[in-house]
Amino acid sequence: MNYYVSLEEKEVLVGVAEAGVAQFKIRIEDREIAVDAHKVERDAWSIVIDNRVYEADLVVSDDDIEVLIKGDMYPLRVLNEQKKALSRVSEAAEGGKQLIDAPMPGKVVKVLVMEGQEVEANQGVIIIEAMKMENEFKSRAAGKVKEVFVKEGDIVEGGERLLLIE
Amino acid sequence: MNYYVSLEEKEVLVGVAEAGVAQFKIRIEDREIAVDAHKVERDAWSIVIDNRVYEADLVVSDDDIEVLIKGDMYPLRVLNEQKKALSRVSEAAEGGKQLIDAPMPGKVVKVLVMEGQEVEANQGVIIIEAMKMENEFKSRAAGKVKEVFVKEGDIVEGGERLLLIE
Amino acid sequence: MFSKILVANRGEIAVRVIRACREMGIESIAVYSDVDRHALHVRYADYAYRIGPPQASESYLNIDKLLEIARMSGAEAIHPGYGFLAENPDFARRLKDEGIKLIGPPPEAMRVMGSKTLARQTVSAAGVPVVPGTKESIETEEEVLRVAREVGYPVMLKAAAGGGGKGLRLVNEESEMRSAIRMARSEAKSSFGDDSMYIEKYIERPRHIEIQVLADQQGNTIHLFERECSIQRRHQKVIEESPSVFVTDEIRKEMGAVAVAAAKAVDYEGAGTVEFLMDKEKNFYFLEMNTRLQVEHPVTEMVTGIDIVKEQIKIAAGEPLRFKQEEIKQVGHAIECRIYAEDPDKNFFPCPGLIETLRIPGGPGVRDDSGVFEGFEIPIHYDPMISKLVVWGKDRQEAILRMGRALSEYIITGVKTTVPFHIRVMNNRHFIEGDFDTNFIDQVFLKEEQERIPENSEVAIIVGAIEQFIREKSESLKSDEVREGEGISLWKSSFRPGFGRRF
Amino acid sequence: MFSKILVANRGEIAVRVIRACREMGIESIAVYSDVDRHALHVRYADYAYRIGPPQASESYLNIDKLLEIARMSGAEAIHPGYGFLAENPDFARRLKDEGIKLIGPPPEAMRVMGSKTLARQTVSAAGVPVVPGTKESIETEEEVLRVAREVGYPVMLKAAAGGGGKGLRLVNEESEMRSAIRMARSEAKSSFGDDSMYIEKYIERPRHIEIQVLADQQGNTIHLFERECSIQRRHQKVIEESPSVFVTDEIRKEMGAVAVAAAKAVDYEGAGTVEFLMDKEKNFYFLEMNTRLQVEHPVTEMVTGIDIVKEQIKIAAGEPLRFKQEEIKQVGHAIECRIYAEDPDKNFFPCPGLIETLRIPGGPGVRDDSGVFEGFEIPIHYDPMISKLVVWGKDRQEAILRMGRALSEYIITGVKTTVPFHIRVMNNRHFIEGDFDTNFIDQVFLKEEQERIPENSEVAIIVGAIEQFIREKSESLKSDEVREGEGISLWKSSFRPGFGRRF
Repeated sequence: MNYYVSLEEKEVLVGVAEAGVAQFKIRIEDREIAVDAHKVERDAWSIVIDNRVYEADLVVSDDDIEVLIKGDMYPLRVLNEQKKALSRVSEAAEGGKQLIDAPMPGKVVKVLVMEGQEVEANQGVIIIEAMKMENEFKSRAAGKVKEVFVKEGDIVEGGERLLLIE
Repeated sequence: MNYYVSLEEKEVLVGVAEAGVAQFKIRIEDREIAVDAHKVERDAWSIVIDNRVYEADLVVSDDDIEVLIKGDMYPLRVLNEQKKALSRVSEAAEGGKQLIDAPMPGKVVKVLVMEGQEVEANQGVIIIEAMKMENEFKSRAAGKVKEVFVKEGDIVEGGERLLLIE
Repeated sequence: MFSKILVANRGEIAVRVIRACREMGIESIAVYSDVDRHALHVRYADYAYRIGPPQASESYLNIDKLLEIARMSGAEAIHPGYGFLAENPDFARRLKDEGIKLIGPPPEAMRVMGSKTLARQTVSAAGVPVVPGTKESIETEEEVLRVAREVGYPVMLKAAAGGGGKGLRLVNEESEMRSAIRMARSEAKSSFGDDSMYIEKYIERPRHIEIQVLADQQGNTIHLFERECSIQRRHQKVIEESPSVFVTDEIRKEMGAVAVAAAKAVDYEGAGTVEFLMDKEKNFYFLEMNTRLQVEHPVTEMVTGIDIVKEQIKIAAGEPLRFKQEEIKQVGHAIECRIYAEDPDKNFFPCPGLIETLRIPGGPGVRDDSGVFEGFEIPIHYDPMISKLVVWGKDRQEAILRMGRALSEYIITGVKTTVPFHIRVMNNRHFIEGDFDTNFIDQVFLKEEQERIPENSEVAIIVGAIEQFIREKSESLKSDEVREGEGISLWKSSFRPGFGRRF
Repeated sequence: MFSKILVANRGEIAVRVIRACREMGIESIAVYSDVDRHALHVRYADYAYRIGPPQASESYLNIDKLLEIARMSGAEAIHPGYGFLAENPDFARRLKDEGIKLIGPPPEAMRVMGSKTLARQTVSAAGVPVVPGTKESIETEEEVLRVAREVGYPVMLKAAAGGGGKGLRLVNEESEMRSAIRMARSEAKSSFGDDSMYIEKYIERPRHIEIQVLADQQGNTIHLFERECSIQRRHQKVIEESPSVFVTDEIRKEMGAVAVAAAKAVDYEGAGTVEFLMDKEKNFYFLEMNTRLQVEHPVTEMVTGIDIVKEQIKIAAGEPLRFKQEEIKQVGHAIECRIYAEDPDKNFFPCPGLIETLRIPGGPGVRDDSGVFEGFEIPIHYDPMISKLVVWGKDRQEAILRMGRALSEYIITGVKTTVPFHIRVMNNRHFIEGDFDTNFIDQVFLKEEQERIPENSEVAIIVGAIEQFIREKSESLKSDEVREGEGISLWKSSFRPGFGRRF
């Protein structure tokens, strides 16, 4: 199977084939890598490549897989060829829409932008308070605020839509 | 529901009724006891009775429930009324048959009795070696050796029948 | 000695106190809100009482209910832990009236140290150095200039009625002063309707150093040396250590003596902490006194061998301290990392939730003070601290390497935690060299981290692809089996013992 | 210093060594048999190599394969742990020939101490007290009587060719001697075809006391005081502590000096343990010297603050010891309980299997050295030790109470363990009073336990009934839902994240 794995801006095509129990042949670009991979705990893999040991903890949410290795978090998006083709279509359709939602229940402290406003990449757009801490959410890319779904003082649920940026 | 709970030689009738989430009304003889019982881990219960806290770890194998509280192991047999009735019948039919089986894979070091031999309660009947240690198995009750299924030097699987005592 | 102690707290600190009780042969009484019935502090206690709904105001802060439970359960003393009611003089007074011993200082010491101005006045009178400046408002610009010259630039110009950063101005030199006063006054006027100002010396890039004290009812007061707590995010300590690399033996002695003087100034009893800010020239200034057990007390325990919680209990029971100042030694080095359910890559945003996997590090020199277990749901109602990981090493270098080792063994899934953040701090050159102050995380570390390129992205990509491959494979196997009508038997097999634990 | 060390072992001791390497900045190389790929020592290492099938003879004891991996991986040194090849002089010699440093003593020291008779002769010549008696066979009955009178009754009459208890006779007084000789001789003759006998003084109810030594390559040899290991079942240590309640300061000093002399007698290098038997009059006799790291080394680490494994590595790298005898202090008290996968209620029968739940105790003064994790299957091929739980307390009383507290927090399900056994020992009056010897468990404790009536049988009965009630209820719910054709959806829901962790 082939997977399109993207990490931040980069995307690589990764070929995965089984080569025995817990053994895999991985192809990245034109290199082939033999990988010994055991799922040793619920979300933890023990990996041996060229006799080097790695431990990787995962947070999986559909195709978003966050991999934690030696204290560094690698937020991946892993799509098989079918899903990649679908995502190309929908990306084209959505034209780079960006939905900002609440990661956990909290209270809207301040909305920093208005509908129609142009925002830059990394610009703060909304402040949410949860567990007595305030957190500023930023726009991932430059664009225009299409819609603001909440107002200051609102109590929001985890996963609730906050803003849409185009 | 009523349960016949036996611990070593004694048997008590225990009534169990739910009285809310994780709340139970327990009847033992003519006493009624309010019990707050939460299964907090896979095989661990946290119990509060009269505001006293107990932690109980369980090893469950059908109706045999071993309960570990504060370092003491209580090997229980818990039968509902239906099973209790059935067991009366089968006990009568089996006339106190006792099957000794191997708790884990090992090797038969010595068979201490012969078929037809009379044994007393607590008499050693067979020695099994496992993980370099020898262990003597004893007859739980007096009786007569009905059948010996293994011979010295045999390698036995966990759960394999060793002897039948009547 | 007491025979029953009620622990008016939850989480790791309640577990800490209950463990001490058990090791002293004292029965412990836990209280729990509706979301905490499963919590470790309940499971480890001898007795447990429900205290109310999840909100702290209706449970762990409910003084009436606590007193009711204390009476009902026959508690002779109450340990308040930290947070919640630990520094509430009203609670202390109510307990006194009820004849229940609070394991902590007398209400009056709590009251004085709880007020910034009263505390500053009181300790200053006892010879404790405070940040130079004025506490009363200054009327004229000339007066402001005179005082500023006295304490030396840079100074902070503060609105007397201020708060939240409003009416606050950092003034680096005299030439900036006049315009700064005007702007600060107008800001203060519009924000608080009061334009009176006062001045304090501005401590540039301070380090946070604190001294642990113990005082018995007989009037013996000693200190257990310092802790350095300069590693903070959002002005909250996240890593603490003892000793401080920055403090010399001479200053250590001086700070200890000053902290003891501060405690004596309020007739202190029990364990307390005198916090100081220290400038680059190692001048130190009283910040405040915490009249309770501190989160970071374990680092002191590990270098002195003294169990601070047990000492608190003994002192409350009227026992005199069994050791003299000169018998207490700092041996080796201890570091504590606070493990929070927070996302360090998203500005430490809280991430409460269900702990799906938990593997705690072990081996030599490692102590884990935790209030959670695998399968526990971290409630959203309280502080998201999961545990405190503490290590001891023969020196700071060994302690840092050991902490790095221990953190690499720590597995928590289900919630994001600060474990990866701590790993990176342990690898940071400035931290290793002891070159930091209270602004380190926000101003130095996070910037350096953004520029660092993680080493294992290829391995991560490989794992991600394999995970997806295996998931798709098992999904397709499952749907095949369902299609063949074997769903029910497979479903049953999922209740086999051990299922879910084998991979 | 080495840059890469191969760890030729498995389980907790391999983890222990790998942790030390990591804390020293040394890369570690793990080896694993086919059943150990998931094991912690593999997961914590920097490199891992498969060594062979499960049987130890084809994996962890396979010298050729180990050497091949050592060469291939570029290992500069090998740490053998304990057991397996740790005391194999052939292995030591092969490594020497290959130019790979064994972290342990020279082959010759290993060989001498590995032979009972050679060891006895060598240390005896160095002034170390040995059990009085003869090592050569005695011909005539008159000679036997003379020697027995010399060493004093009771004596053990032993077949020179003996083993396994055959040809062994305890003789309490001279009147029993003649018939004892006849019977022992005839038994020896028929068992071994050799009736030569020798005599040793019988040490009644001995205590097992051992001294930890460290010797560097520069010829400095020091000791780290004693450990008492008298709590044994089937002649295997299960609980160890330091210091021993039974040893006075004077005897401690004497034993230390004697142990150092024993080590010097064989030009020892690295960490080793000199074991003694001690009689009721506190006379002590050399038993043997273990030329390797001991299972129970952590108790010594906790009272001296010295990391023995790191010292082993430094010594092997040629570094001289950094401390002198007089700088080493015993501070507080440490106890170790070995947690085995064994059924303490069935004569400690091994119970390997899958660890379904594992919760390890934490908090102050607790150290867990473990080689397992939740979800790990304990292989049937090796020693069934799960972990070593070690505590430190300011004195023995605190250490015992703390151990009891820690054990009460230890949850292991899926396999039976010795945790309950240890809880009962910590509560045993004789143990608490220090009144025991090597026969304590078999001859005193187990009898007392049989007579003790457990307190919580009613609670147990209640839990058992509730468990059955809940199981029947959920079974009936399940079968209802299956009947309604919802089996498949329910089955799917069992794959939700977090399933199986909530109850």
